Amino acid sequence: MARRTDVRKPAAAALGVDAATARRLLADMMLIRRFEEKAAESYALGKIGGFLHLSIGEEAVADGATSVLRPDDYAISTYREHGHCLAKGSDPRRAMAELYGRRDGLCKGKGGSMHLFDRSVNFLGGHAIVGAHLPLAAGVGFAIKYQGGDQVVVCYFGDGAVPEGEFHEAMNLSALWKLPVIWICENNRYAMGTSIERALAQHDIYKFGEVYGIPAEPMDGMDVLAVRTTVARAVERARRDKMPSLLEARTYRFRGHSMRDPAGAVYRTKEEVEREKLRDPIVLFHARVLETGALAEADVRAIEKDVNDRIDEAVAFADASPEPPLEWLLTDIFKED
Amino acid sequence: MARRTDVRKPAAAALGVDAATARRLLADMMLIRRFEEKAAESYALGKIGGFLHLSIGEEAVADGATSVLRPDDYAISTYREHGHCLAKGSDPRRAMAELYGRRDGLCKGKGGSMHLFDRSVNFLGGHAIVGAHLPLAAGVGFAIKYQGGDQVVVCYFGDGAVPEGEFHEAMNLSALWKLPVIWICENNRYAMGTSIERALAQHDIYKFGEVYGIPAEPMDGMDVLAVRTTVARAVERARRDKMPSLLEARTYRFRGHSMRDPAGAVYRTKEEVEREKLRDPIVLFHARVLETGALAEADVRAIEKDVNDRIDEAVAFADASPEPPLEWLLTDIFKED
Amino acid sequence: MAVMTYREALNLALREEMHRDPRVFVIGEEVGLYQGAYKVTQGLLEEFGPERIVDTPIAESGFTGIGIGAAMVGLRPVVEMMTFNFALLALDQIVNSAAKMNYMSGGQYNIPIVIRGPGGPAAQLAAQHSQSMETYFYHVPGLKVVRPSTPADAKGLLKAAIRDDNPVIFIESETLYALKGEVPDDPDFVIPLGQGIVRREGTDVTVVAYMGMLYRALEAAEELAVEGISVEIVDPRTLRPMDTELILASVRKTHRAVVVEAGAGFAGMGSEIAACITEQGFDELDAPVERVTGESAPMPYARNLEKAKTPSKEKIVAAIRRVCYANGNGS
Amino acid sequence: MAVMTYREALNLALREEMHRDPRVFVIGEEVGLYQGAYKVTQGLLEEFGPERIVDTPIAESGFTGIGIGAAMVGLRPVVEMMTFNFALLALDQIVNSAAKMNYMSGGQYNIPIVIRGPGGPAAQLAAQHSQSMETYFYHVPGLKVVRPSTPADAKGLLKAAIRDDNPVIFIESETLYALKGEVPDDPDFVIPLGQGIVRREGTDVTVVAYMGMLYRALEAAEELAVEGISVEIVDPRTLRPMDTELILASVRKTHRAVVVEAGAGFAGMGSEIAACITEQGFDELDAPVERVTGESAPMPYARNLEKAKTPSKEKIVAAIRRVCYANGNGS
Ligand SMILES: Cc1ncc(C[n+]2csc(CCOP(=O)(O)OP(=O)(O)O)c2C)c(N)n1
Ligand SMILES: Cc1ncc(C[n+]2csc(CCOP(=O)(O)OP(=O)(O)O)c2C)c(N)n1
Ligand SMILES: [Mg+2]
Ligand SMILES: [Mg+2]
Repeated sequence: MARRTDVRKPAAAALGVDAATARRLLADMMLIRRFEEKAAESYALGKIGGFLHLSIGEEAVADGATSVLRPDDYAISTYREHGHCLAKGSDPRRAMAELYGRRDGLCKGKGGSMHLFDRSVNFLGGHAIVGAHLPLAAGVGFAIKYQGGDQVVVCYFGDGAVPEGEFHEAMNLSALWKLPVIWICENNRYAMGTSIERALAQHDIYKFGEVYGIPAEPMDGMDVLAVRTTVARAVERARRDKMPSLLEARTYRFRGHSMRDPAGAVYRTKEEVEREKLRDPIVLFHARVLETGALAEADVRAIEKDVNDRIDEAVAFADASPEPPLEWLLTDIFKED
Repeated sequence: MARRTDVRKPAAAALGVDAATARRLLADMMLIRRFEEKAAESYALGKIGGFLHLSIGEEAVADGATSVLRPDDYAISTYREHGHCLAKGSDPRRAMAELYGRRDGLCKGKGGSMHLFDRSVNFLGGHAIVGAHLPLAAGVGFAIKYQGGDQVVVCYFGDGAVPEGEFHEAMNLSALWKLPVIWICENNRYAMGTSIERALAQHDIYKFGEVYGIPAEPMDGMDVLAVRTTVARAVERARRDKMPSLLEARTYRFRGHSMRDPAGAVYRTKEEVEREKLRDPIVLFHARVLETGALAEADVRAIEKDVNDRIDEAVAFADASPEPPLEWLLTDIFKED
Repeated sequence: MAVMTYREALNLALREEMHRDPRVFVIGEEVGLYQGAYKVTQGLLEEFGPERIVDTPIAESGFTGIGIGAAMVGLRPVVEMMTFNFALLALDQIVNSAAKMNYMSGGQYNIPIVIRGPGGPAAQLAAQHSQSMETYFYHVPGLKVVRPSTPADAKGLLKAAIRDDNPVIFIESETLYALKGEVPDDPDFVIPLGQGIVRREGTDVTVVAYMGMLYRALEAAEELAVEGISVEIVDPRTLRPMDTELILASVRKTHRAVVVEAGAGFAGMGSEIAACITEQGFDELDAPVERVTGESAPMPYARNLEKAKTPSKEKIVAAIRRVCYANGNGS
Repeated sequence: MAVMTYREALNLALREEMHRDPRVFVIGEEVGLYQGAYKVTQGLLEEFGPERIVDTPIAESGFTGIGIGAAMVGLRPVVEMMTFNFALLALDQIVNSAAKMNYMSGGQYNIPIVIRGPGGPAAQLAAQHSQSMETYFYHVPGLKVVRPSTPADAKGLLKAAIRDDNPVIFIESETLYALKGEVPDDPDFVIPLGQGIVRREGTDVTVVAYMGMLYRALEAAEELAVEGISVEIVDPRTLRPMDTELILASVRKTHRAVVVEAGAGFAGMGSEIAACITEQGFDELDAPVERVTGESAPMPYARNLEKAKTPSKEKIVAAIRRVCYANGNGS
């Protein structure tokens, strides 16, 4: 690898983050990746049912964005939310148990893969109606302002949500009322089998932000550090000035839309997928940390082992957790005082 | 009037339209105005019920736009549609009878002021859910293209519809699929009591068109000729290239939102209303046609008399028309084959 | 006790609850500067300021979602639908976000929200603006649905709704806003959701009715009293949870029942109440339960057709007579 | 007759009607290139081209409105909802535009549109993706609502729906797509909307059921046959207009009835059918009509809870036994 031997700058300067941060960023991306690989296995075994949407290839967005949030900041997402939930700090054991539909799951087994919620880390859920959680995020921003807080809320959504009316309503309201929301569009260029060219008259999604007069920019969603710095700027604006931002993370999903679209091959070419895999955010960041000397290969191996252990443990935990008791069918419909 | 004696150009050149056209434009605006003044009287008499929304002050938009349409072109509108319907060629007698809820009304008395429909002139209705008729208009554009026709559809809507999600969905779909729709936003700066500044993060509504890559421009909605020429360009683009346009007509409603908001005075100042009334499209055009010599004062008086007669006749017709028979409550729910 | 209009009672309930709990705010179209399309929020902007009385653009899904999102993190929004006809635009938010959030999250995120505004037949507002909307809500697990018929109920039930930790759909009526009645002053006067009330005692037949139909049923009862038919009238007040016990107790006394409903009948509230009475009170019934409902048509504009659309006093009287003279196979 | 799956029968119906009438087109998410999220439209893009098989972005209100607008001026759209759960986003268009247009316009603009896609419980799809959606539609004047239970019905009813001049809500089922059955070849085989069918003849009790619940009811009937209880099963096929006559004819024979419904029971289809049977067949009934319905909860994800949510064969059997052993006051 020519580049790796060529470049010999002091680690911190070259990477822009210290070793501890680099370690955490890498570990978190690997954790998400491993979690989902294992989830796919469990799905094949029939341990997980329904829809399972993997974010493999998109880990840098969740990881980079969350890395500049405070624990009391909020995040809210779609049905493809394992990564956002784990990055925000959820226990992988309870997340996996939720995918298994077990009583120790984050939502007592009632939510499943598409509806992870974790109040303990201010993760406001997985929402499965495309576009519907955007107004919710605006509401969280509204509440922060109402309560006089300085938190922010990050709202992840796909390119597929942009043609929905609620995208527009949420953009306008957040801009009009200056709500501390960081809109992060994970533009992986497909909504199921529909490419962005077939869905939108404007392919540069961030440009939709400009018309509302809010800061809007694209970012390389495969580069965890690029995401981190771009989101950091947006967080700063939101925290200080209650100014929302629309960030377009250019990313790609390596797998199909869900486990029921395993190849994802009808609507895109093998070549395209292979080409995109060269941008694998974990591989790239792994290379960068070594290249810059921020971490050594042994560090990475240690991280990997730790991640694998944690996920193995998560699977074991999920498997051991019992089914929810039948009475739970009729609890939690209302909060009883 | 200094200007009137100053300017002495040949009529046609100065006005940009011939005398016959000038006559029609003026007559149609006057007809709409008179129709609505009479409707307001009838409402006060209890002959008309429910909501009655007058477009007084906004006549130039309907008139100017329709003047460049063919009879086989379509128009679709909101609940404030008397003007659009009459301009499209509906019989004022049957329109008034509809407002009266009588059997000879355009819709047999079932629709009322907010729901005028007239198939005979391709007027696709008054729709009273803000924003909901925008997708319908896109559908009409879709059908024109599907059928290989070269008609266009004009869709009128208020500034109040712009914050609704359906506005965005309709813009995107019409731009994406190149549908022959002419979007005309009648920006009268208020949605009921909400000024545009309190409703939209972007006050130049036409700019919403730019982000979808469609031709978009503002126009003086109080100048019937400005509307006419701007819409003519859009019609040309739509007819030839199936290219939609977003036109923002800057206009003003002189009355309240509806007869239940007679003064319209809580949310805007008297001064503002008085100032806007100086832009009265009929007064302005009346002055222009005299000024340019296109019409003489006697012509205008003749038009006025004719208009008054037609509207008196419309009121008499409506008044004489019987109530719909009770059986009609249960007809037209379905079309029976 | 003070005498006030239904509208004033609602206004007072909002005012009291906003004073009581700083987390309560009002959001919707024209609720502030315009003082409410139907003036229910009159004066609130002045009293509580624009932070708590929030005027929105026309974006029902957007601002309802904002209410729900705010409720997730600790606020207690009152969302005004200018009229409930427009709630269809927000229905996904109401059904898929508000009603399910507590359940999907395994009890982590309850949604204390009230969605209120007028619904039901209104004078000559025609097909899109004059609809009985409760049908879209009462079927949905996770929602409570209130339809208050009097000024006192308007106040007591709205206060209960605001204090409830769950989503409550609160549908008022344009035609009742000017109705006057006695309203308790007690700032802690609340009427628990799920409690119906007997509006008129009687022995021969039970009539279930609410909102405008309640008043028509009361007139019908007066008329029939002259003939010696004694009508008991039950107003459920809350459609969900429904006070089934109260209705059944009345039917056990009268052995006959008529359910009146302004909306179209097919699979409406009347169907549920009729099915429920029959299921749980079959052996008590001396005649089949009759439903008197609006005709199954969109609402026409013409005055005479509109009048014929909604159950008249005459139709209610006729139905009561039928069940009273009828002998089912039980007697 | 050919044997094919429910999915193939739908596909064939679309194909035949598109060949028959050039005004028919299909529009929706993933109907073309992706061959349909559930493959109902497989092969149609290739056969009819992108002008008539129209892939849309995710904008339910937008593309449903496009369908309605196109129908106003002469086309006959078939709008696919990827699943009916998403139809809530288009409900305003369906209720306030499609269902009312002919009426509001005094008969000038009828809307020949079919809105179709899967609905009802689906395997572990949880609260937002596994709902019985018919309840939002069958109450609405101006809509017809179809729920076809077999491959033959799927074909015959879809063809009837496409040929109908009015808005038809056509709700399929993910769990039935792979079901096989005989389907007539005749390209003019249509089943008129509004005609139910007796799926199993019996003498002791009438069970009304459709879609997945029909098959559970059939199993229950088999089990009870062993005990000597003879169950007649009626499948309404069209929920609106409902074939009341067929149901009542069956009840006049059996004098007992059970209505089964996958969705939550409160004010559901079962309430309507129960109320209707009781109203029109009271003197024929030997026991109150029983409703067996889904539990009133959002759909949980966990397999065991999900199973408990929807009526089981056991629950249906128990209800049938109850009405059979019960003696109402009529016998
Ligand atoms: C309102 C709505 N319509 C359709 C669907 C079905 N659906 C689920 S995910 C999806 C594609 C979304 O694509 P995108 O927003 O780009 O997110 P990605 O899957 O790429 O992460 C669709 C159409 C849905 N869940 N909600
Ligand atoms: C979806 C919806 N929300 C609210 C209303 C109530 N409403 C009727 S007209 C109107 C204002 C619309 O303003 P605008 O679009 O600017 O049109 P204008 O009245 O100025 O012509 C409102 C809020 C409605 N009819 N539909
Ligand atoms: Mg995508
Ligand atoms: Mg306006």
